[in-house]
Amino acid sequence: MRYSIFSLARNALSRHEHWPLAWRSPEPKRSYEAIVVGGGGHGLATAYYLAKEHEINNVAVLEKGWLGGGNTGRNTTIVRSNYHLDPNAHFYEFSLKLWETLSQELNFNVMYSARGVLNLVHSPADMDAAIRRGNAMCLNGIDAKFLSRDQIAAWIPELDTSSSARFPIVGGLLQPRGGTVRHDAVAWGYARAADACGVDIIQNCEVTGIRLDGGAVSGVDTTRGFISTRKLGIAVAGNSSRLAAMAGIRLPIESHVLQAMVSEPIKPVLDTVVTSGVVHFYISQSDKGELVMGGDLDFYNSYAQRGNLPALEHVVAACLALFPSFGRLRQLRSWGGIMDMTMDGSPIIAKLPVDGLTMTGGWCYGGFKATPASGWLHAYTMARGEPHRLNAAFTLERFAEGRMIDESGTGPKAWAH
Amino acid sequence: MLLIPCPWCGSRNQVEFTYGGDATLKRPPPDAPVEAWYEFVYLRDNPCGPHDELWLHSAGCRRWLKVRRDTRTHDILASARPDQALPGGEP
Amino acid sequence: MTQSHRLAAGGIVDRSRTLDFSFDGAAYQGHPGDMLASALLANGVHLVGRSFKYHRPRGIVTAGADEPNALVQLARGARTEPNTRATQQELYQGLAAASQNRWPSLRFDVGALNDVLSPLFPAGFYYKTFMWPPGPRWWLKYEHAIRRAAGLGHAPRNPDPDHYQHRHAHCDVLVIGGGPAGLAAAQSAARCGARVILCDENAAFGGSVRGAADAIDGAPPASWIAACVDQLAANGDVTLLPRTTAFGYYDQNLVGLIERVADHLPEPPPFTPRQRLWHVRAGIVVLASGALERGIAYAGNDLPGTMLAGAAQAYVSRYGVKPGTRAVIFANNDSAYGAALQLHNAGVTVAAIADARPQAALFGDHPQRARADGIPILPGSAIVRAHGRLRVAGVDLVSLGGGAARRIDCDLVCVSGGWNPAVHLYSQSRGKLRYDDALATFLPDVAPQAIVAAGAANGKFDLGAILSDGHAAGFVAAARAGFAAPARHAAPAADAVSTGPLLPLWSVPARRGAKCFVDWQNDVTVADVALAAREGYRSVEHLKRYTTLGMGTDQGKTGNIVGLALLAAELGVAIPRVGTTTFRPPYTPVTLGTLAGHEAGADLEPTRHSAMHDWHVEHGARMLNAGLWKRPHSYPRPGESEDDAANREAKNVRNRVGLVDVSTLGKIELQGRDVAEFLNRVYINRWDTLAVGRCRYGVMLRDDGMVFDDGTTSRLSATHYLMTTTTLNAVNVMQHLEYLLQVEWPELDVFATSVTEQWAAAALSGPMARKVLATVVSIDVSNAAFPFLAVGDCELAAGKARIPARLFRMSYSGELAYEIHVPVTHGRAMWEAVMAAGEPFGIMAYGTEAMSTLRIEKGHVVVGPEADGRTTADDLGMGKLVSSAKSCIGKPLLARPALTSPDRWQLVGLTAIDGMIPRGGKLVADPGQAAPIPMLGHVSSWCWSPNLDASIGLALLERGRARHGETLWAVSPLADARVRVRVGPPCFIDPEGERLRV
Amino acid sequence: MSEADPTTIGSTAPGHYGSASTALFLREATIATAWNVHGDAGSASLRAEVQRIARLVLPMAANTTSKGEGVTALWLGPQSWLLVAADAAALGDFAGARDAVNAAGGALFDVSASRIAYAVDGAPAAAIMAAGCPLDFHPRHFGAGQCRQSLYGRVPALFYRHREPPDCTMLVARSFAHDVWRSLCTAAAPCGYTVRAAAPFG
Ligand SMILES: Cc1cc2nc3c(=O)[nH]c(=O)nc-3n(C[C@H](O)[C@H](O)[C@H](O)COP(=O)(O)OP(=O)(O)OC[C@H]3O[C@@H](n4cnc5c(N)ncnc54)[C@H](O)[C@@H]3O)c2cc1C
Ligand SMILES: NC(=O)c1ccc[n+]([C@@H]2O[C@H](COP(=O)([O-])OP(=O)(O)OC[C@H]3O[C@@H](n4cnc5c(N)ncnc54)[C@H](O)[C@@H]3O)[C@@H](O)[C@H]2O)c1
Ligand SMILES: Cc1cc2nc3c(=O)[nH]c(=O)nc-3n(C[C@H](O)[C@H](O)[C@H](O)COP(=O)(O)O)c2cc1C
Ligand SMILES: [Zn+2]
Repeated sequence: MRYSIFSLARNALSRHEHWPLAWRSPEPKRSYEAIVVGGGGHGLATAYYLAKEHEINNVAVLEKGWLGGGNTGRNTTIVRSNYHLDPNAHFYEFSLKLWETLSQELNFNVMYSARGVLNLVHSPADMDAAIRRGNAMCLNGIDAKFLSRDQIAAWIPELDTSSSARFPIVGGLLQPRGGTVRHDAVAWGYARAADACGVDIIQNCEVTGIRLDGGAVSGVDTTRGFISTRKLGIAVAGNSSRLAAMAGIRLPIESHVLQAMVSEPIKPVLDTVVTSGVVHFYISQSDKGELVMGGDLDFYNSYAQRGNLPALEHVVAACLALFPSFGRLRQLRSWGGIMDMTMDGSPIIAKLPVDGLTMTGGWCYGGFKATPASGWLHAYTMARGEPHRLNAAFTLERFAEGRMIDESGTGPKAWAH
Repeated sequence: MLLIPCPWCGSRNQVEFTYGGDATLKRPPPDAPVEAWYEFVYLRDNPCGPHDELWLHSAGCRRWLKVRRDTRTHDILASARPDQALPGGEP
Repeated sequence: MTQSHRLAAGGIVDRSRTLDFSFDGAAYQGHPGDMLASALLANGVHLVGRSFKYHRPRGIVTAGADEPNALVQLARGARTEPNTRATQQELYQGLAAASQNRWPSLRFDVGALNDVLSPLFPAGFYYKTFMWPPGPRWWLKYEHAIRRAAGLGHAPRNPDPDHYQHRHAHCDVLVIGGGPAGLAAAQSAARCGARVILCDENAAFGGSVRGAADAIDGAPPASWIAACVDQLAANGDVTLLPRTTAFGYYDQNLVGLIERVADHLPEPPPFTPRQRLWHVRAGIVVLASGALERGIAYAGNDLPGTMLAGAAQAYVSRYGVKPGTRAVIFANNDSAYGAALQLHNAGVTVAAIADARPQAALFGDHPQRARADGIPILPGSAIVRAHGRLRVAGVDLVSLGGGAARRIDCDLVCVSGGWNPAVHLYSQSRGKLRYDDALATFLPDVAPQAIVAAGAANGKFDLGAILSDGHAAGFVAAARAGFAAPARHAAPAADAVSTGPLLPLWSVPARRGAKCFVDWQNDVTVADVALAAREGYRSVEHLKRYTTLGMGTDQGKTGNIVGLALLAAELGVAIPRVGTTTFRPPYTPVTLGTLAGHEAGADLEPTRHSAMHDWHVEHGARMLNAGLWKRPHSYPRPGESEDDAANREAKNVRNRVGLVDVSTLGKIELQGRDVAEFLNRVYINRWDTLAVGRCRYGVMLRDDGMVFDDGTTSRLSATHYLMTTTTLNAVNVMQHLEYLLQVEWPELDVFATSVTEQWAAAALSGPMARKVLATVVSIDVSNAAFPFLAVGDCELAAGKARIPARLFRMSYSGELAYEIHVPVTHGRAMWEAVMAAGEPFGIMAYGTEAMSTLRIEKGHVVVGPEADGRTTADDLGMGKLVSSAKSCIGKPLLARPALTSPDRWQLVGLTAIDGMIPRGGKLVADPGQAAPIPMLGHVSSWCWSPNLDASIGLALLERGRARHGETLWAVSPLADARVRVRVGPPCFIDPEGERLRV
Repeated sequence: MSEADPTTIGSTAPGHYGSASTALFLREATIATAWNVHGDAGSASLRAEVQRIARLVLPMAANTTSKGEGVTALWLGPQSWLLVAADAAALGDFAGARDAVNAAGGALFDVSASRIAYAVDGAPAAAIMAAGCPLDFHPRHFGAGQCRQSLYGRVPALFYRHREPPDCTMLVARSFAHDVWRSLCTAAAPCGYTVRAAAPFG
């Protein structure tokens, strides 16, 4: 049943008792042409584009828990393509273009809200870097604007734009097309669309081993038995290292916990996404009214999906330094997610050194916005056995070759990106 | 909030420390092949479970220490000086 | 106005004093000891808000932290605050509150149209619509309207006038909850000699027995509580924290508490923080947080006048308030009979107790007493529907066995679906829960951290059992913290009460389309749960996210378990199979101000000041951040722009002499036999050849071969060296060196310590520098005696004083220059002495901006713009420094193919041919192409050179060194600027370095 | 007035600040010389050399101190101690001492100007410390003659108890002094405090 205002009205008459399942919950088959591990946005998108773009419909997505329960379901929902380095810029811009039409493509409202992403700039040196990045964006055909402090003060009066601030705001780089997307809707929308293409989405099915046959993938062991396949795609975010290890591969990745939180819901106070690299903070207001915010990692390897107070307190302190009027608002809930931090801060969307094995991962803080492009390119790479132009740079081998894509220039310290 | 047992100062709050990552990495000799250096600099076991890691007691005695911590639970299982083995050897 | 529903006696309110307050503009009165909610009820006010989605009228449901509906906006000027729970806000004189999420008024709310249209708004409706017409612009328009309808209260618009504090604390035993269980636990733990912290979210200890009629140790609870609290307060090792909520349980038993220091007052007293965040590191935690009552879903169960039975009881016993005049009780367990009796005794007509259980289950003491008191009891029956518009007017009762509904008029409905232990913090501690069939709830089971649950939080609901459970938990906790129990003390005792079993009941079937609420705040109904299950959102986490069940400010304290039980029924599985959603901090919402504490506003990070800071400020410097430091950007004179000032300062250095504060550079002293070897390993260049009394420039790489940091190192004695680092990397370099010395090369005999804080430093540069210096220092500074790169100790004359100083002959500006280091305590005296000595020579202080201009003119790279973490030493033109005679950190990986490619971006100098090089410009061959335009490089640093009268810059450019002489475009689309630039070598002035060697 | 007046709270001038009660006293404790000794704690020659220079025995146990004539030695780490003297005469010439310590296999760094010391005394002292520092100041855990390094707010700090609690001295890097003093004063203001004139360390 297509979703629309008409189907909604029709179903209202029958008290919504006839809505079909958004996706089936099939028993796993013994074999699939392709298997994607991970029922997050990236895995589900991979499966969807395998079916949609490459006519590979005999696909299973194996998810150890409930679909969308990983980072897809716990991120701060910011989408943007305001990158400096070419490979990132082209990749994320491709993703942003896919977001623009995704609700229609999936027939599921993912609420891409192009409300703008404003990066605050706090010093002359910061300004140089921001303008350089903005210029790179423009030359790459991506929208960017530089706002003066006065323009920002007029637009977002809640921001402390005074010069007495600890890190005074001197301007900001705005990407007008940046914004937010409803996180859960992305998982559900892709799941429903993939399911409609015949993809089997199998929840509560953990991959516990990868079987190889003569250097090539032959299948996976799962908590629901062995399933054979010759094309295996890994899309498990914070668990990338564990899956790769099942095929004997070590990755340039560490798993770290990143916390986020929401305030109690309030009437609209903030109409755009505001971020600051200097105080390590980002914030937006959800459609339900909560302020959704986050900042830095907790800075230690973790698979625990829970963090500690110091990191949270610092996020809040940064929030109040920028928005002094938010002090009387309350934090409603905080949580953590496991980030797959790479050694250069950029992802790996590539074939791995085992035939039939690919991965999309290494997302660090920023993989939600990559979801459509990652799925699209991962599907391409799985189907064709070779990368597309847009993910050609995101190889695993780039580190050995010295072709790091190090946007922040931090170097091989995973948690510092 | 982690409570980290410094082998010298005693148990102290996480905020006194700076993280230093995987403690099991072995720095190759300078003339080792570039592959060995690539592995040392970039590749990580990234275990889900006990993880031997380095911390600097940066606001304390300014010594680096080894900590074995379970990355699933954040339980701290042991700590040691960098030149000492953690109890039970390598994980 | 009289308090129409205030009882003449009873409760813990102080009737001798009245407090005035207002709600939605109407004036009312209450008493000290009241919560806003009890004071409203005392005035007969039930309707206090509108629900989130359907804007349905809502009343006060609970008497505590679990309140889903009674959320108000406290209006106190800049102290306004949204979403305050009226059930937990203490009344104070002049309190002004307003209802939320309604327009134009609470009684008539246009938003209630949503309720009429609700068939169109089932759970998750927004995922199914608003997709037409295509394109992001349309959703922005829909969203605009949706956002305005959503949200509850309003954010303050002015900066928060209050301040907040943090406090660290340590204890052997932390007791959370000061009810009978918590008090008993604190008492027994304290008796063992343990350090105890006892916190309770309420202003007074006693929990649910505050104002109760039961007897403890033969006396009214109030006297037992008072004695207990007195005894604890007298113990120096006990900290009592009333008005303090334990909100989060973190690793290694760190529990976050929030103390509401001043929220019961109109505003905080002078100097007092409004709230305080406690970081408590507890040996062991006793969780005595009590239990929260749950509702039962039936049609119209959200009408104002509907309450949880325990809440109604609390309003009578604790606050002396009659929440209604004619009540119907609906229950599936004995506890509601306590409420019925209390209401009855207070003069409320209890029209009926509809008990879902059969007659045979009603043998408990309380049902018997109710029957004896003549309260009508209807076994095996339930409310199917409530009537009323803004307040409940009556209910329809049915026999669960079948039969017609019977209407009973009432203005109060008290519901009890059973009790859920407040296991939130137990679960946050990673404790596992188990489902108890008899109580139909989740109970604490096993916990990996040191935590024990006691009392109602542990599933004990009988006062006697609660007291002995708490008492025992206190001993157990003290013992686990290493404190032996003294001679056994008897637990406080209460009369045993016999109770009948509970009959699980989650909802009462309703006629199609009637709304039976599971989550009052987020308007989640029984039908929504069924819809989610039908559409495949079958994990309890999907249910939560699809319907928003439990995502409100109450986090589903009353409704979650009902929702998951209903889901279990839909799926035909047992409740434990469905499980709970994840409990997360905070237990109740915590103000952002408190989380930030002192680190607010300008105190976000500490600020570092150099010894000369005040001088700079006094002399008109514009100060800028450099890491945590403040540094002078320039010293504009009256009427002068900052740029003009910097140009003047830079020019003065080249022509005369200038002084710049370089105290912020990192300084690390190294001593030991192996320092030279160590330096050889950390720097790309050689150090074994550095003589005593000399210094040298060095570059450090990261392990991946990229430039990490640069600076000079001086040899002060045979075994003593001083290294300088960049300001921003000072901490990182120190950690790096300590790591290498302690972890990688412990065999090296090198000791390192940071002396950044020891030395104030100034660089004196310009052709007149020597002349100036000669007048203040005690040593011969002639070129022969103190040549380029010499280092030496001397004395510096500052007035009559002689300051010990260390002199370095090095130059960053490219001019004849010296660095003067003196102990920080003499920094300002040194600075003033040099400025005075320089006056006849035209000295000027210069800031970082002029310093930057000078170094760009010289082509010196900086960590950040040029050494941006992606550049090798060779990229920066320093490849020759990499010694072939030795290895060093980072060298092995330089051999990777991409790092030796001829296509790398290399450092070049740029000179504008026409116009000004744009800030942040990119280098392109042809700016006229259509995007994407290939970028050949970028401007890394740029300035107007007052000495060359030209716009110049440094750049990283693909194959840059091979392009000297070429013309390219530097473009800034953001600034709509493009300018032709000539590529050349990076050094613009005195490439041979003659000026600095004179 | 509900706000701490920023111009007075944080002032270093002697006087009373904050609420009316007078239970807490703050002052600067002046330091003339501070030397940081590094070296192998097991080395007899190093210990002997330090004894000769400072006329005290280096404390070997973690978090402890020792006292000589006018000099206090604070344990900073397994290879690091701080010698502090309020009077410049108590410790002699630096370069000579450094050479001697170097010869004994250790290191000696002059950090005399690096830190500023604040003495906090009075019943609420522990609470004022706990406003910024995660250490446990309970007398059972932090007694007289002990020292510990930790943080005050975000600033590294060295805490030392010359005498029985509540007395406590806190040493912080000079560049942070302004900030730390202000946060100490802010924490102290609710209970009221008296700033006293600077007096020598010890
Ligand atoms: C707090 C936070 C804030 C963030 N903010 C942003 C943001 O604002 N913008 C942005 O772009 N990005 C953000 N991110 C990053 C972003 O959320 C992630 O990069 C992205 O969602 C990753 O999607 P995914 O599909 O790869 O991973 P997930 O959604 O995590 O999906 C991976 C799935 O794999 C499953 N899985 C793991 N192991 C196995 C196994 N052995 N067998 C079967 N299944 C397995 C997991 O259960 C999980 O469901 C944030 C992340 C966090 C945690
Ligand atoms: N008859 C029944 O079925 C039934 C059910 C539940 C409770 N009760 C009654 O409740 C009482 C239970 O005694 P108890 O001591 O276990 O619980 P309690 O409810 O008396 O005390 C718990 C206290 O902890 C506080 N609290 C809860 N969470 C907190 C937090 N996170 N931080 C700070 N404070 C917090 C509560 O406000 C309360 O004051 C008994 O009087 C019992 O008769 C009866
Ligand atoms: C964008 C966004 C908005 C959220 N809004 C709410 C909210 O309004 N209420 C709430 O209780 N939780 C909210 N959450 C948090 C979730 O309840 C949940 O904590 C998070 O998805 C992580 O899952 P977990 O806590 O079950 O591990 C939100 C999460 C995200 C990512
Ligand atoms: Zn230590």
